Amino acid sequence: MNLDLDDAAVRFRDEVRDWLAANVPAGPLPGVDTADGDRAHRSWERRLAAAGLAAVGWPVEYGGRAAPPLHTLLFDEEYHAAGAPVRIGQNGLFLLAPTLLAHGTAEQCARILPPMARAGQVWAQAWSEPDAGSDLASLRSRARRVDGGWSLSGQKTWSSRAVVADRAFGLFRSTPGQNRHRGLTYLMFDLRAPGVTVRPIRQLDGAAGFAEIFLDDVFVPDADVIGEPGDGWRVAMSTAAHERGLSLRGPGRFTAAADRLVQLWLTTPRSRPVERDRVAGAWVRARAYRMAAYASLERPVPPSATKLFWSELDVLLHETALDVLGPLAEADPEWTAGYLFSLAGPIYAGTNEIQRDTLAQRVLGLPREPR
Amino acid sequence: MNLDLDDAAVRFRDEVRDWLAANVPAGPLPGVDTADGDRAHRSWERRLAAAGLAAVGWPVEYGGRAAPPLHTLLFDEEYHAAGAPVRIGQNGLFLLAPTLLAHGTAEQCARILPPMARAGQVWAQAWSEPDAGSDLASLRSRARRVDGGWSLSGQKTWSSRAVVADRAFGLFRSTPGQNRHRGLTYLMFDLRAPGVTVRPIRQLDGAAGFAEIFLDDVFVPDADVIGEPGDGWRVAMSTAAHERGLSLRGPGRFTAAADRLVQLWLTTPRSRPVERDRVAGAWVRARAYRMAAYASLERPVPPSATKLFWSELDVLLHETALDVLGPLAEADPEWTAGYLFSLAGPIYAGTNEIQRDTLAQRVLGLPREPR
Amino acid sequence: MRLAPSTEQLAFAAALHGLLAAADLPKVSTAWADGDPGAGRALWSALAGAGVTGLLVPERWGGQDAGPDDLIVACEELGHHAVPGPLAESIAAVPALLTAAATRPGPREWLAALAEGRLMASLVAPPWLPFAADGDSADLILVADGDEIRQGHARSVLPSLNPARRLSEVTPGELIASGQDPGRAMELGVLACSAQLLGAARALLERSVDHAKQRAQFGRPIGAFQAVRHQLADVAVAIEFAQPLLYAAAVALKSGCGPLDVSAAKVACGEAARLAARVALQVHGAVGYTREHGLWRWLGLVRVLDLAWGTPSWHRARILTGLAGAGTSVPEGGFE
Amino acid sequence: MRLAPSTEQLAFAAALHGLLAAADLPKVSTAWADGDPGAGRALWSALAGAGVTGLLVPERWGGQDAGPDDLIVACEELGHHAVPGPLAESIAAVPALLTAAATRPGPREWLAALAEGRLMASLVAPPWLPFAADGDSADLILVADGDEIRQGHARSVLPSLNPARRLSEVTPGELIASGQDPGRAMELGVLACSAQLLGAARALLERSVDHAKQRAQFGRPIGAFQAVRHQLADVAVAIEFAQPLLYAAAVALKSGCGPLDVSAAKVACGEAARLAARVALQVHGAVGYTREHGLWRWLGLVRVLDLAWGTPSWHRARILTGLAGAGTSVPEGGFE
Repeated sequence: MNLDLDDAAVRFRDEVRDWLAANVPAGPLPGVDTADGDRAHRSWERRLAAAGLAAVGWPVEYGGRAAPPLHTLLFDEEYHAAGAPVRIGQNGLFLLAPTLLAHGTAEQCARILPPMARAGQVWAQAWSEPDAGSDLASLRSRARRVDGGWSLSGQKTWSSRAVVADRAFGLFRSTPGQNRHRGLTYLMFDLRAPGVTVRPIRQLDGAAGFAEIFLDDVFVPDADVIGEPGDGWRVAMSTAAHERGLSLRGPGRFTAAADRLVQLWLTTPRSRPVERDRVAGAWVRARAYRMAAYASLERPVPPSATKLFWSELDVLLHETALDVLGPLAEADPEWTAGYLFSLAGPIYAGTNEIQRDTLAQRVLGLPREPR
Repeated sequence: MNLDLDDAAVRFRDEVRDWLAANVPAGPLPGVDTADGDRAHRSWERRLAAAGLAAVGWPVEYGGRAAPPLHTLLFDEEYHAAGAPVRIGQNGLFLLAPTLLAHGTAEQCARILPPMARAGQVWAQAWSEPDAGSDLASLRSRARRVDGGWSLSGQKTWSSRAVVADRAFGLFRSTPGQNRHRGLTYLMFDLRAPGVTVRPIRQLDGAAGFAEIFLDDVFVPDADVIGEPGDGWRVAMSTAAHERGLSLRGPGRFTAAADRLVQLWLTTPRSRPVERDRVAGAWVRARAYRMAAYASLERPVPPSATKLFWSELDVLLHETALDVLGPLAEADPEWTAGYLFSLAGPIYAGTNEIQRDTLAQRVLGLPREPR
Repeated sequence: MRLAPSTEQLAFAAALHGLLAAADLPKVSTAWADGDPGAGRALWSALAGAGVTGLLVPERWGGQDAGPDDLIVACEELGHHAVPGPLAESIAAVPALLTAAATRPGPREWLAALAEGRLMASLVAPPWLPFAADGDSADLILVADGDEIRQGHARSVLPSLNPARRLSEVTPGELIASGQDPGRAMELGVLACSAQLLGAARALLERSVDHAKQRAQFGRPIGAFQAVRHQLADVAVAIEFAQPLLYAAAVALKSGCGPLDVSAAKVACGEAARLAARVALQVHGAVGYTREHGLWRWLGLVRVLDLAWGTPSWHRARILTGLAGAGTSVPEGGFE
Repeated sequence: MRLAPSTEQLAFAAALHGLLAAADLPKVSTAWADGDPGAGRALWSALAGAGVTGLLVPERWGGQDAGPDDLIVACEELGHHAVPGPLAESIAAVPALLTAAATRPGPREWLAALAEGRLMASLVAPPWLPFAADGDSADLILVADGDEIRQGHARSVLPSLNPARRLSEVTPGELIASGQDPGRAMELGVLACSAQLLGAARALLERSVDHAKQRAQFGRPIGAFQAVRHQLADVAVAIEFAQPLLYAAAVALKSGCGPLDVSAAKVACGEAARLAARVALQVHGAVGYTREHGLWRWLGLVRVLDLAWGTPSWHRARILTGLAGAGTSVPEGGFE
């Protein structure tokens, strides 16, 4: 057991730290789901890409550095510690890209990843449907075979970033007779194509963070199928593992928030000892998540456990911060925004109830519940 | 809304308080599951009965005072506040007696209740079986029709007080063909009758608090069936409501423990603010349980909610006390004994998992889980 | 010995429920959140007609001169329907403060206007209430600081975590009264706030149960899954055992004492409401996270009211101080 | 960068597991609880043969001179099998204390005897360790108070919440060393205790999962019910994320620093173990509450070790003191 960084890792971390110190905007950018914010965030991504920092773990030919996973982890920590902007391209970078690198063709990777890294294309997810939430396998949106490709019809919902995104990826039922996990195909489609309607949905905080997508005979060429037609569930589950796991939620977000929470507690005039316990507890958990990330470089952590842990940690961090702030909390824009965002964590990317079932079955080997 | 006691209630409370102050033994009695303890506790019950305090709510002819439910509540509070001995007759007093008063014949009440009040007879429960715990309706012990009565065979387990008790009550399958809730009969039997073997089971704390009961052709006269043969489930469920509800666990036990916890916390040299939150929280819950008991005189509280609340409260009270005591906790006999006892609360009288299902279905009207 | 509402109180609650159920609260709240208090003020007038706004106003100024027990019956309904506005302020604390200062004409006029529903009042009372809730639409803002009551003047509007609540920073102005102990008025505010929280908890549970019965996944209503039904059962238990504390606090305040019971009620009602809110969102899933669905009206209300009128931490400290007996104070932080 | 055991460490753990699985621990523990330490002492000799008792003893006195990383590998297995005895004392803290005092012949002899398994040692270190665990069967009791180490003499035996643990009150005697900072020795004790807790948590989870697969009610294994499986999932998550903190603490101690990481490990391993114990009992039901079933061996161990070697509260305070930076101390009670 040895935590020392090798020289290459130290050099990389220092490079990232210096670059961020020199480049992170002083104030917050406009909201990512507004037109101004869209421009500002894409521009920020281009600067990251120009510095070779958009996706350091990717192969060099797609805009990465072929850096080892440790460097991705170090980048994540430095990025959040520096308070750098939210990644507008995160759905593509952290969810679609790993799927493409695992299941996509070389042509797809070469065509899609470089513009993704420069935020020339921003991606949305298109998984859930009105009647297929926790029970994703009951989805009904269809992909019908047509000349040279597929025609998509149906309705997707809770699609984050769909309001500003250029393209989307998701699962569609391509073999009408087949049920549940069978006969699904993983496809990418253009959100500006004819037949696509995007309806923004206002969230608790008033922002339009997600949307419904209505698809009416939307053409998708064969080149935009990932993996084999009909094999979509298996392909998608590898994305799901990324979504639940460390790719989407690196430890940096939580360690940075835990450090802010400790500072808040230390500097609150009448520090509340009742919250002391929870402040220390939240810090310990954020540290645990960080150490688990390092440990996962050698021994993978089950994605269901990761999802449960980070989502509950995020709620704990923000609930505790509000309690430390007391009656001043409601007027604190930063912590309240983080709080509202944290509340979504136990719901999206597979509810925590589903994660517990998955963990019980796959990790603990407990019998499946009769359904 | 009005909490003032009427004159009769005040007089009664004062009588109980004075009597207890003059009569409660100075030191603790020997353990109730030992021979010495058995004698001492039965002797204490006789003194209570002589003072007319064994069961104040019962009809006068059976040894009670026909006092209103409020008086039973006041007695319970005074009893625990005075630190009086555990009631060796509690299974009979709080579980069997309400069933007899509701479903028994006058002959049964007249024959059974007076000796119960004087602890001339101590009762054990005989519900669970090795394969029928949470799923009580799957019980298999049989009652076979014989001349003038029934013959019992089978095995009961987790029978508290069975080691020292004289008699027991429980459910037996009297119609072999019928399944689950049907064809069960509620019977009382003599633990010293031929064919009965009682095997003590050592608990966590080393004491033999419960036992297995093996029944091999044990004769029970018709006079000892409660309610109609075959109608046992319905009769038993009224006992279950008592067991889960306020009859078995009056608020006195918890308010007394909460007061002791607050005193412990106040007098611990280095009072721990982290525990402050939980100490206050536990006190609030004990108070809530007390107020709910008063409120229940006008509006019944669902027994499942009551069971969930008192069992979790008892664990909270004792876990908190151990944490306040810190490294001294393990050598504190009183709090550790209470702690171990509290851990059984979420298990017996229907596990808390079963209670949540019951509450969801009966109180909230949620659909039953497919079984 | 009574710890339950009387027949008259049950009828009052039912009437109020009818009024509020017919009032299109989602629309009222959305407009209120967008800075348009018109519909909310109309509802305020209707509540005055039902006798709500004048509950604590003495009869000679047109009020009901009612007790804390009537107050919680009303406030539980208001919380149940997530009525926006500075309710614990206008209905509970401010009338009590003004009544104590009613030797002067101003307070008397305000009391009459409160009872008639012409006036809606807010309150600043540091450190409990650092901002005036809905100070931009309130006709009167009081500032209670120590034993002085002043009139306050709203400055900027701050956004709140609760979208249907608009906070104002306030500059203290003219002296209204001094030498008055605001204690009882503040206890009444805490009580009203606790009742709102309990009512909100109940509404959140009801909506969640309805959703769990209707929403199907994996071929059955999600309420058939233990993962869902057990969370809802825990909420029901928390509500079941918070309610008697609320009633006991009202009884205690009625007989002129009761800080211990008021604090216990605030802690328990806040806990029940926070649990109900977390579970409601989890049971609803993404749909509960939208503005289109009505859940947001209770979610923000609960999180904010739990920290207002004394944080749970403050109330716990007060309980232990009370239990420690004369001469011992348990500071918010415990002993060191 | 490594936060996982090496191949050698995995082999060491496997060997230890084999030894303990063959040792009939239920019998050893029952006898130990009844005051008959014979079988426990025989096991102690076997552990010496496996190199456990001399892990922290310098090589020149017959030990392994191993590091904190080897220590946690061993102690996790000991906790996994609920081995009775003063383990964190004998294996971690006492050898470190004696090594610092090894300029004198007594401590050197004790070190050699520890490594050979001839000696089992206990420790009193107020306020963390007010009693000597298993002081009646220990051959040596040290008392660490401030910068003085004395030999201690056992007085009466007190019952413990953990039946397989016999506490002695101790009278301090001869001075063994003074002017030594016991800090590092105590950190090693905390680390060993944390590893025991994590091992115990893992064992409790494994046994509970097995039980949930085998025990049937309502016509199916109880592990098919969400009410059961979700509790077990939460235990698995707690263990999964406590383990990296334990490893990180060992790494930090190895490089000579690490109070923050040691405290984090103690808090997290204790939380995981307490949760595992509560869930294990609930999943087992009444059978887990009996002495006949083996669960009692872990239940008592966990509850007691969580409060030993610094309470969770103490460790949390130390973490915040460390984070507050130079010159600021966060007392156990927070600021007032």
